[in-house]
Amino acid sequence: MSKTKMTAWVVFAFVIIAFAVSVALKGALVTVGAFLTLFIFSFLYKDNPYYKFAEHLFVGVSAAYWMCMGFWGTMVPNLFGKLYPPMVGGVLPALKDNPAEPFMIIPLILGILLLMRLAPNAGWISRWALAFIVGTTAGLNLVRYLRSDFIQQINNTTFSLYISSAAGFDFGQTMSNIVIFIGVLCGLIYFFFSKEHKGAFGAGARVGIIVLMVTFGASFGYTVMARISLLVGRMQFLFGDWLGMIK
Amino acid sequence: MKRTVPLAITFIVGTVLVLADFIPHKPFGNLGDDFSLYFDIIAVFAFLLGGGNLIRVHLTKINRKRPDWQFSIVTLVGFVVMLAAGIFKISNPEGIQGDVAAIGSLFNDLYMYIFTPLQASMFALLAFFVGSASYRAFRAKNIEATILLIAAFIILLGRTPFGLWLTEGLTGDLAFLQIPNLANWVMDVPNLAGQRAIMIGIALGVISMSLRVILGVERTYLGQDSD
Amino acid sequence: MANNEVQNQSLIEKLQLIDRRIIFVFIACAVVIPLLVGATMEEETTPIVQAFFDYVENLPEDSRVLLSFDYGPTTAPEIQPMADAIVRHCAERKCKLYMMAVWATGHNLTGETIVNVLNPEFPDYKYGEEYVNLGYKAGNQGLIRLLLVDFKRMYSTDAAGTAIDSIPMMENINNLKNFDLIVSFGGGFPGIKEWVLYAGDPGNVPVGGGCTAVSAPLLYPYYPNQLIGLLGGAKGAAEYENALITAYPQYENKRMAGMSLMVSQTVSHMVIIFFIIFGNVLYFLHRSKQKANGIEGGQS
Amino acid sequence: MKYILPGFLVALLLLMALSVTAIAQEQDETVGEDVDTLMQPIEQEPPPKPVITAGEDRPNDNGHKLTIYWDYPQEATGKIDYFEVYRAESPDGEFKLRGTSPSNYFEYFDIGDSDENAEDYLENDKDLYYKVVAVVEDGPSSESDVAGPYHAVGQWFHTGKVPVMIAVIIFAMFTIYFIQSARKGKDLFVRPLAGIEAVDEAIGRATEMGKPILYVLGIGTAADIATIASFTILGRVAKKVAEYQTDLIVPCYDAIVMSVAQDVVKSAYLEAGRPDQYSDDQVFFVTNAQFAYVAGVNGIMVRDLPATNFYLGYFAAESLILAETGNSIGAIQIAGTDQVTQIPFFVVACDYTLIGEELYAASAYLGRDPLLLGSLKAEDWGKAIFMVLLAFGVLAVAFGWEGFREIVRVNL
Repeated sequence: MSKTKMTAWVVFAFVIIAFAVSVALKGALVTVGAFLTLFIFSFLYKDNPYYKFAEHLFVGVSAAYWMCMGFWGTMVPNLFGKLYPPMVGGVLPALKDNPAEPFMIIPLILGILLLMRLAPNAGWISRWALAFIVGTTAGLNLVRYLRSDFIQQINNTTFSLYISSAAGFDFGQTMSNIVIFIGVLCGLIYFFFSKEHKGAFGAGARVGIIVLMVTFGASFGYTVMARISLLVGRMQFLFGDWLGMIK
Repeated sequence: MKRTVPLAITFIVGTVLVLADFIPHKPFGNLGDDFSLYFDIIAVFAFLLGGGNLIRVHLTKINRKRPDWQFSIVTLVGFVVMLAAGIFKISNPEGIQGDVAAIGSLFNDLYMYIFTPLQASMFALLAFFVGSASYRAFRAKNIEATILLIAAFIILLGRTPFGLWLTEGLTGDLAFLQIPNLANWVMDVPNLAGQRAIMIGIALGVISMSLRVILGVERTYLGQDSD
Repeated sequence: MANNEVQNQSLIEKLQLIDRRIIFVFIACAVVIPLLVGATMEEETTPIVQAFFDYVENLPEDSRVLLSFDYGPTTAPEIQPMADAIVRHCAERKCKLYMMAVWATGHNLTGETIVNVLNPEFPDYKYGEEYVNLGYKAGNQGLIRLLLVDFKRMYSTDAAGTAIDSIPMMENINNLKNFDLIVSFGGGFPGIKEWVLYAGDPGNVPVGGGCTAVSAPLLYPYYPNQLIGLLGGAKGAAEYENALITAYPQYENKRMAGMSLMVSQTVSHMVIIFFIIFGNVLYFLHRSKQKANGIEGGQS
Repeated sequence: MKYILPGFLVALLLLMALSVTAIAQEQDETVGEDVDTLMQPIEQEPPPKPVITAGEDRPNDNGHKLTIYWDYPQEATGKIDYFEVYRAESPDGEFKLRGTSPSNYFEYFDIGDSDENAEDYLENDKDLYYKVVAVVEDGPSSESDVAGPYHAVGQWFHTGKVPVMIAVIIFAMFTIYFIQSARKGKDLFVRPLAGIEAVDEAIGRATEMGKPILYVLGIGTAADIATIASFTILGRVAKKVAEYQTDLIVPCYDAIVMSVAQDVVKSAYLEAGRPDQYSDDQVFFVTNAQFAYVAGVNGIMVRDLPATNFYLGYFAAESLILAETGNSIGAIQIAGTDQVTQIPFFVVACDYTLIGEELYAASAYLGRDPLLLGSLKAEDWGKAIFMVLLAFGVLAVAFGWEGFREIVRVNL
């Protein structure tokens, strides 16, 4: 047996023993959670069989989780329950007496069309369902974005550049408003595709890039905190709930 | 036929939904919500495709003894156990009529003690990666990178008592230069301007993309007439 | 990279290519050591938090406080300390606590506060008389709007399924206007903003909130007209805890989650700042050395 | 001609409504008198009566909703606890409690259900009568006269959305115009985008190194515009990959996205003349849980060691986990997303990032399809219009014309 293989077996034996001891001392539930946490964290060192185990388990469990949620949360109440309520009477008695909604046949047909791609020669028909989905998205988004992100943003950015308060001219606020106004304009210039970034236009685009860089740096720095608290939460679980070293 | 019908469906559905947005009257007013509900249902049918594909991928891996095939067994076992627990509502305190994720059911236990710790741990990896990414990327290599670095640095410093301590001497008219104040200003002013410019660009992109899809100019998602 | 190349590298070059695992170790230590040592950081209470504290402090005995747990496990480390501190404070003031959630994930977290804070620290608090857990209801802002009109239509039972009319403390609750204070924990959607817009403003009920540091800036504009106060992130929680300790010295030796989270966050920020400075110093040393050697523009 | 019958019906309805109202008021008056004479002397003075002033249909909706307004003496608001609002289908019918309103709030928004079968259904165009009670919890309350009939009506056009309507028309016209002129062969300039230019180089590098290419479509569904944009880019990338005979791995988060991606890649291989090289194993489903998906993709990265990673589509918090893992294996990374919060992480950790709108533009760039390029021109015009409106708006505000902001407001 090679040396690396030996080490691997020693580590494996150690993990098994530690797991058994932990189950005996702390109970199975918290132990499972703690070991899975450690397995995931071990990825930071390098890829290893323990991470592989956690990863593969996670993939399997999560895929089934969403299938079940989709089945009981959407398929049963919203499709069967609306199409033919008596059918779900056994599992959702509350819906039994609702009137049927015949229009729900549309998603049923589209869903079946989608599954047709499993059939060898009728795969193309699944595109009808897809066309429906994409058409819906396009139609909804077209108006929604125009409304809330385009027109509403004009409204939000239309403010006075000259601010005076009770104490007189407010230099700080005026500067801030000017920076926002110019920042938005130059940021937009950067996004022009069909005009070369040259001359005055190019200068505007340069300012635009600078504004974007400030945005990216600031957003990044700002998020660090939230990410750290996630880790604190995990560490509290490991050292507090599991090892009992906190408090 | 294979290509025209889908394009026609997209065109009709898209146009009707655009118009429906301006008509509150029945049945148009609810059309957007109705179609979104249809989409949710179709998505559940797609879960069957996904689950089937998952099983196929991992069975192939096991069959052909590809590298790490043993772990595919873990995936399949996890999948099947969770699926059975959920679909048959195993050990659900209220039986088959209970909520699928009712407390005390096997499904909820698997969720609470396997799914949740795994998810939280993956999420927590981010704390480490923000560290390594900022070490590598925040270098004053050129003007853009320097600005990125300065903005991030001000915000980070503004979050620690260090920031205040360094600049406590600046009072009166210069108080706005105190790092915590500066950090707030960077967040509220240039950051806002940049975000807004990006948002407007995205809005225009979405609008244009949606029009292209409705008009049938953008059609890669439908594939070619290959089969 | 071939081996001999590595050997030819100067110390500066080697340091510049520092293994990221070293950074990982530093960050892990920055988080874990303060937790284990039990270090806490006192935060001077700012007006926006003090206003919240004072409001609760001045509530008469038996005031009715509605606490809505509108967050999930991922933001719990930041928000749970606030919920704990405010529940403690309300219990000290002998308020009646009505707990609910407009987030499905909030239900389990309500349980955590009850089990970890309320039951052990206030054993006299009786379920159904001094506190009740109403659980989660779907409907987002629509739910809030309905509660403003008719509370019991949506909550016909509590979380455990007990009929609402058999719970003594629910007797005089007809709608949200019967509460003396509404507190929402969580800055997502639906959250504090929806409570202000759909309950606080139309019903004229005071609303206070606690949210993650990331969402706090979006909510500051509501203070002081529409929000009596706001706790933002670990800092907000630590400030509230500080105010609590000042007013109730018996908590002086109690471990306060917000104050210790604050230490972990601050130390981690310091570590990241240190590495950014370190990286840049190395980068400039490297560049000036390259310039001296006549190599221009080399970047590793 | 065709208006005669409906006109007649409306007139008839109006007549009926008027007569019913008249009768109702008469009855009400008599009832009121009865009550007055029967009223016994009481210890506590009842508060003043509210007076219902109007019951209006809420504009711009599908009906089923009404707002009731009433007057109440300001000085008396302190004496009462709250108002209760009742509704009936006829003046002397059964009045049902609809809800309450705070004592200082003189209107009530009656929201009925639009579903015919719901308990709370409020029928459109039906006569409805209201009364408002000023409630004193421990004393006598006083009740307003019955008012009505009021109607809830569904509208055929949302007047608050006029600016949106105009904008939709303008954009559609621009897009169609520029697509048409592109079709006629007019040459359109587009400035270079670094992220796009790098695509060829990145694929070439993977080929040289004999390593695969990883294409991540993000965690969006097929209904996200970012995902649709990513499909088009995937098509171009897959075609190049097929020409270079490199391996392509596309792990998917959503099953519909997977099936579309399979079609797209298959078509691209066919177009490149190598249909035999395609296999469904290249484009596969991982799982549709955010972090489980990341765990899986991370695993693929560290085991298959791709030389080039594409992250194009919708991304959330997982963006940095992917980008940092990709960086640790030394891959060239090209990213793009329309999620504003995630762009900074990609900018920091990837070699090239398509920022927001650039992701959508990328499909046009890669294909050099004149029709798609034409629509980019229309986008630029949209930006120009935005900038002009913004400048105009700031000037308008500076000269004290607040009306401009009202024009660009969407009333929902």
